Amino acid sequence: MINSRITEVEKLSQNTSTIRFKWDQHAEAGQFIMVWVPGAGEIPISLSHLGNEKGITVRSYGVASEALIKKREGERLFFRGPYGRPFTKVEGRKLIIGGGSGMAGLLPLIDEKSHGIVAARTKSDLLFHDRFPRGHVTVVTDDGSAGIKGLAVDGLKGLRLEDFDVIYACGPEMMLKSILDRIRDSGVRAEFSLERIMKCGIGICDSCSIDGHQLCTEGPTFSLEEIASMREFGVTRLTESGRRIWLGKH
Amino acid sequence: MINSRITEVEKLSQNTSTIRFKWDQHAEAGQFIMVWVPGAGEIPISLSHLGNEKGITVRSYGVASEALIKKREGERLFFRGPYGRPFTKVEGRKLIIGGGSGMAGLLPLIDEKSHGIVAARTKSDLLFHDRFPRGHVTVVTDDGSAGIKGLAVDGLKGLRLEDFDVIYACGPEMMLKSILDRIRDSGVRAEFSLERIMKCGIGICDSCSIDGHQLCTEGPTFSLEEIASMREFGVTRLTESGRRIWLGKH
Amino acid sequence: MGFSHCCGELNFMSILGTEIAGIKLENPLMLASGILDENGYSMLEILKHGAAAVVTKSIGTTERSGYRPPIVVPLQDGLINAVGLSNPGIDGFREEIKIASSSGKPVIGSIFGSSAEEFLNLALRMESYGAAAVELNLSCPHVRGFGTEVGSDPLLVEEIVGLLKSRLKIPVLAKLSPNVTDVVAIAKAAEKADALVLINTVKAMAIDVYARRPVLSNSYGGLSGPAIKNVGIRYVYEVYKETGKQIIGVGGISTFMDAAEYIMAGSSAVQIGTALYTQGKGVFGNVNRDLAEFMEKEGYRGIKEMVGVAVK
Amino acid sequence: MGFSHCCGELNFMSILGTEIAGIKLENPLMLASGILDENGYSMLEILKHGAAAVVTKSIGTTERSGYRPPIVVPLQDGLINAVGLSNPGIDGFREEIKIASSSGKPVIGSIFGSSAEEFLNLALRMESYGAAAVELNLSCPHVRGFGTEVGSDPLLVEEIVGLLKSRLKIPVLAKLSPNVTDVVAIAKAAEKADALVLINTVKAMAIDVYARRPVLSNSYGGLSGPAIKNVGIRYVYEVYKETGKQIIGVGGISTFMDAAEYIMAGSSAVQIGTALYTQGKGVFGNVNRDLAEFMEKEGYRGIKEMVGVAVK
Ligand SMILES: Cc1cc2nc3c(=O)[nH]c(=O)nc-3n(C[C@H](O)[C@H](O)[C@H](O)COP(=O)(O)OP(=O)(O)OC[C@H]3O[C@@H](n4cnc5c(N)ncnc54)[C@H](O)[C@@H]3O)c2cc1C
Ligand SMILES: Cc1cc2nc3c(=O)[nH]c(=O)nc-3n(C[C@H](O)[C@H](O)[C@H](O)COP(=O)(O)OP(=O)(O)OC[C@H]3O[C@@H](n4cnc5c(N)ncnc54)[C@H](O)[C@@H]3O)c2cc1C
Ligand SMILES: Cc1cc2nc3c(=O)[nH]c(=O)nc-3n(C[C@H](O)[C@H](O)[C@H](O)COP(=O)(O)O)c2cc1C
Ligand SMILES: Cc1cc2nc3c(=O)[nH]c(=O)nc-3n(C[C@H](O)[C@H](O)[C@H](O)COP(=O)(O)O)c2cc1C
Ligand code: FES
Ligand code: FES
Repeated sequence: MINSRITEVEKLSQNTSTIRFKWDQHAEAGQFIMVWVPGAGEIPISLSHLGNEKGITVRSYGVASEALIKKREGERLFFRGPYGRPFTKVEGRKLIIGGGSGMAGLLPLIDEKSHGIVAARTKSDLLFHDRFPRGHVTVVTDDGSAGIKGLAVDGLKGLRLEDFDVIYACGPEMMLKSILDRIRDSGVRAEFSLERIMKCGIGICDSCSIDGHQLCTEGPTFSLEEIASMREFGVTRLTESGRRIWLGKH
Repeated sequence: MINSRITEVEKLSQNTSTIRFKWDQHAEAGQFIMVWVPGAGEIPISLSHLGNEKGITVRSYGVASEALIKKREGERLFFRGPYGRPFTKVEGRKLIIGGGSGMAGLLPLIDEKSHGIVAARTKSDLLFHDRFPRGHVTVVTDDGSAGIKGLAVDGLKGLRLEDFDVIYACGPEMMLKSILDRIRDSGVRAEFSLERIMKCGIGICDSCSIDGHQLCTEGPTFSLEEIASMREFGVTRLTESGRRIWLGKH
Repeated sequence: MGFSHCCGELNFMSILGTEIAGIKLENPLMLASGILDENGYSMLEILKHGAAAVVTKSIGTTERSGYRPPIVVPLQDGLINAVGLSNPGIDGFREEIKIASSSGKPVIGSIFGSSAEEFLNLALRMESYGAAAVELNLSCPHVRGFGTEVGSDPLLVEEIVGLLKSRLKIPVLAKLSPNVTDVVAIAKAAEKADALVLINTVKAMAIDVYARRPVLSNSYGGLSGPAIKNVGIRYVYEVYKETGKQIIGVGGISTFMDAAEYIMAGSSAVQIGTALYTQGKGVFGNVNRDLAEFMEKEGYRGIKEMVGVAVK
Repeated sequence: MGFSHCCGELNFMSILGTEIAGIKLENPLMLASGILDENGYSMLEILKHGAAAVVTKSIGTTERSGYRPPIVVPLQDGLINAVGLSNPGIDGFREEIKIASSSGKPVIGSIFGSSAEEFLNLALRMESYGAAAVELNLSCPHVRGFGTEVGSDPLLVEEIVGLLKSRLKIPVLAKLSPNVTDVVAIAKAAEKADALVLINTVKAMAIDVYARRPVLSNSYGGLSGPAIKNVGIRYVYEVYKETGKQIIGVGGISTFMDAAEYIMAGSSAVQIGTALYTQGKGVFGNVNRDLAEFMEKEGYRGIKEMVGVAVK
């Protein structure tokens, strides 16, 4: 297990913080680390800040993430990684679509030629919508408390897909599914970062698998074509115990 | 365990053969390998030939060495190594003193500026006395069947130690002891290769130790000064079981 | 890394073919229980990469979430895991067997329980799902002799194996634990099994000295990978020599040499687990290719000729 | 490599000092039994390199040559050995203890036997030679329960330890084998010992696939080194937790982190063996230096504060 002293904790909202720490290790956008909070658990978290002083941006959902955002400067961060296949770097105009805490792993991709669609349940859950070039972000909320009222896919309405060289997206699977269905025939290059339960992070426990591919080693990023060929995507996944459930039905 | 097909077996005498085999590994004069003869045992044997086609020269004393000299071209040689601290390379005139099969490990040191003292119990046991420059070898046998009748140390009589830049010697401990006593005040640089029981070859079993130094890792070559400081040299050693015996008394 | 598709047909079949407990295998490599075998699609993918058969994750009677992560500690030369027997329960596993079986290759159902009756019920279900055999994971905690495992009680092992053999049509494989004083006694207790599987993981623990506590949420775990290879070789050799039973070797295999070592110690087939972490799925193709080459060079005409040759 | 002389005085004494079975140690590192401790001069040299104490090779009643080489198989991450308890017999060992004791540091006599009486006789001799303690190697073959070891029979262990404690003035250390089903039962049987030593080697075997046979002349051997470190940690942790006894940890230690892990699992001192092969004698100096630095940075004022901190 690697450990590093936390250099800074920036509270972004009630339940979301960015934790910075020194880690002299090459890593790329889309990769993640397994963060261990002794006594609380170990969870996969994307690197939201690359470079020598790395960062993660964590939203508290439960035991481990809650314990994590309570960490303070000077405390140790325990983790292993970096793991996973990064997003492919593509030159040109990027469309970046993030739902909820899914924006965390997309942050390093944002540049002056990016346009963003940032979606969340409600205004206070919006993440990193302020990091896009002025005028180049579409905000969408379920409850309409900010931006368009609707789903992430609705943020696509005003945009011409042909204007973009690549689309990167990360968020809940049903959000990605609706985006996939909308863009699959457009011919635009796209990569999505998927989410599943991840217990080991190293390709052996099978908790994160989709269609025989382990998110932790062969993903979490996959191309549009790869995802379109998956029988399980948007349809079914295994729970913590390994029970197969159907998405959207529970 | 490394293995290599034997490329050649050269019979040097009734009970001594040189076995050649390909092994692409840097090694230096004075180093040895642990040769495993499946079913017969594992024994330390000096490298008598360096370069890409290595060689060992083995005299049969017992079970393992006897099985070894019976090996034929095309059979596999099993071994591990190279082990041990090599002789220090010294430019200039060398005096090389070998007793019995002790000459095997000295062979790679012989060059056109060397003089040899080759000692053995009897004529047929002499090894590599024919590899020195013409006229530059003194032969000594216990029984006088060839050369001077006497011990290796007697071969020193006609020689001026000051003529040599370095002395290298290998042979039975009591032979080395008498040489040490004869040359220790001469000021000539000297290194001896010692012999003890060697069971592991990697510095853990303690069977080859002398004064706390393991022949297999810190030797088998030692400088005159190192040897002169040893309380056990020429005095005492442990048997296979670890029983301390006094040399020359058993 | 990457979304690799795989390897075409293997052409080593004739030389690599083997048989274990009456099951024909196109090569001696199987996926070990607990590694990428919870989801049917994952098993399919492993079979595509060259495994001749897969063993499922160990399945019990009721659904279990397993332990909270950390459930693995990657080490220099191995891995400690404490997954905690997470499984959907036997009722929820039919679908996965069905998906994996669509490959046409043998899918072996691993089961765990703490009594003979429980093992029997699970085994009958596996049989009804189409499993080619059942593998008994005898390493779960044992209620009667707490602290130890089901597999360390010879009487219980004999009872379980005996009952299953009397009621099942498919072969029964008994997977033994290395955490016992006398493995031969256990192997003899499992004598009625069609084959023995050796070894499960070796009990171990890792402490993080900066966190000042064990890393695994369960504290204790099982060591697998290269670190235990020579422990496994010893168990296979000893049990083969003392019982002559058919054996499937498992523990630390990641190269053809490891596989050959296990076969020469007495294994008719071998399983691979942890090497999926260190080598990726390509390990099946690589080991098959290198093993076939080794066998040809060394003059073996089939796996059978190699089984147990080192045992004296 | 080379004829290294050694390391000057260590300045970590105050922070590294520890105590085990009433014996004061200037640091927690001891030489493990069987490694460079047959010849008194070798033990002296190890003490010069920073070990606080040495344990001798295990000595029996009569002289034994041990097995024919190969007696070791070096592995990637460890070593398998089958030295075969070569030893000069207790009569022939007085001199070596004397040589080693000239260091002024504790020399602990390791002994093996197959009955309580034999252990007692050996122990009394060790005491008379000036040994600071005896360490009981309970891993030799057991006649009553053949195949297994003396140390897997709780009644025999209890008898041996009990007898020795009633007759010796010097402390008794019981070294336990990891090759048992239930180590806690054995540890409890050895309860009267002043401290427990955990672990001895793990049974293992290596086969050379080209020679088609086991490498060791004895076929079976014991695995040591990094491969068994996490197995040792588990044993120390479990026994410390269940018995609270003083423990000396051993198995795969080659860095300060390994030593710290053992200490946090419940060891009051540790032993180092195989690392002498991979790291050389400098390992004692290095581990002492790095451990002292670690302790200072982490705010420990002494070894005692670290003992068992990971045990919950
Ligand atoms: C590759 C990858 C990268 C990730 N990167 C980030 C990141 O950068 N920032 C971040 O905040 N999170 C990220 N996550 C999600 C994060 O791992 C989970 O939020 C975390 O595992 C929750 O653990 P916990 O112990 O706090 O919650 P638990 O106690 O395990 O769960 C509490 C409840 O919340 C639900 N829940 C847990 N996670 C989520 C989720 N992500 N969305 C919705 N509901 C959830 C659970 O089902 C449960 O009902 C990532 C996940 C993956 C797979
Ligand atoms: C560093 C080193 C390098 C060596 N290099 C060579 C070499 O290049 N060529 C070579 O032929 N030998 C060499 N030897 C010696 C060789 O290792 C032994 O001859 C061998 O171990 C004997 O093993 P065995 O099984 O054949 O005899 P065993 O069956 O073990 O012994 C048979 C009998 O011979 C005696 N004996 C064994 N070895 C010797 C010996 N060397 N001298 C006198 N009596 C002995 C034994 O004490 C015993 O009585 C070297 C030894 C060392 C330590
Ligand atoms: C993550 C993980 C999970 C495992 N789960 C099981 C299991 O459910 N049932 C079982 O019998 N063995 C299980 N094992 C043990 C393996 O099947 C195998 O016996 C062991 O790992 C040694 O093989 P390896 O070194 O090739 O991994 C598991 C091993 C690992 C690493
Ligand atoms: C070559 C060798 C010989 C050993 N001989 C003995 C012995 O005589 N008595 C004993 O109790 N343990 C013996 N051991 C076991 C060690 O003392 C130690 O318990 C084990 O090697 C684990 O520690 P390590 O990994 O640091 O070597 C021996 C180990 C080795 C490698
Ligand atoms: S998290 Fe275990 S396989 Fe991906
Ligand atoms: S031969 Fe074992 S220490 Fe040298």
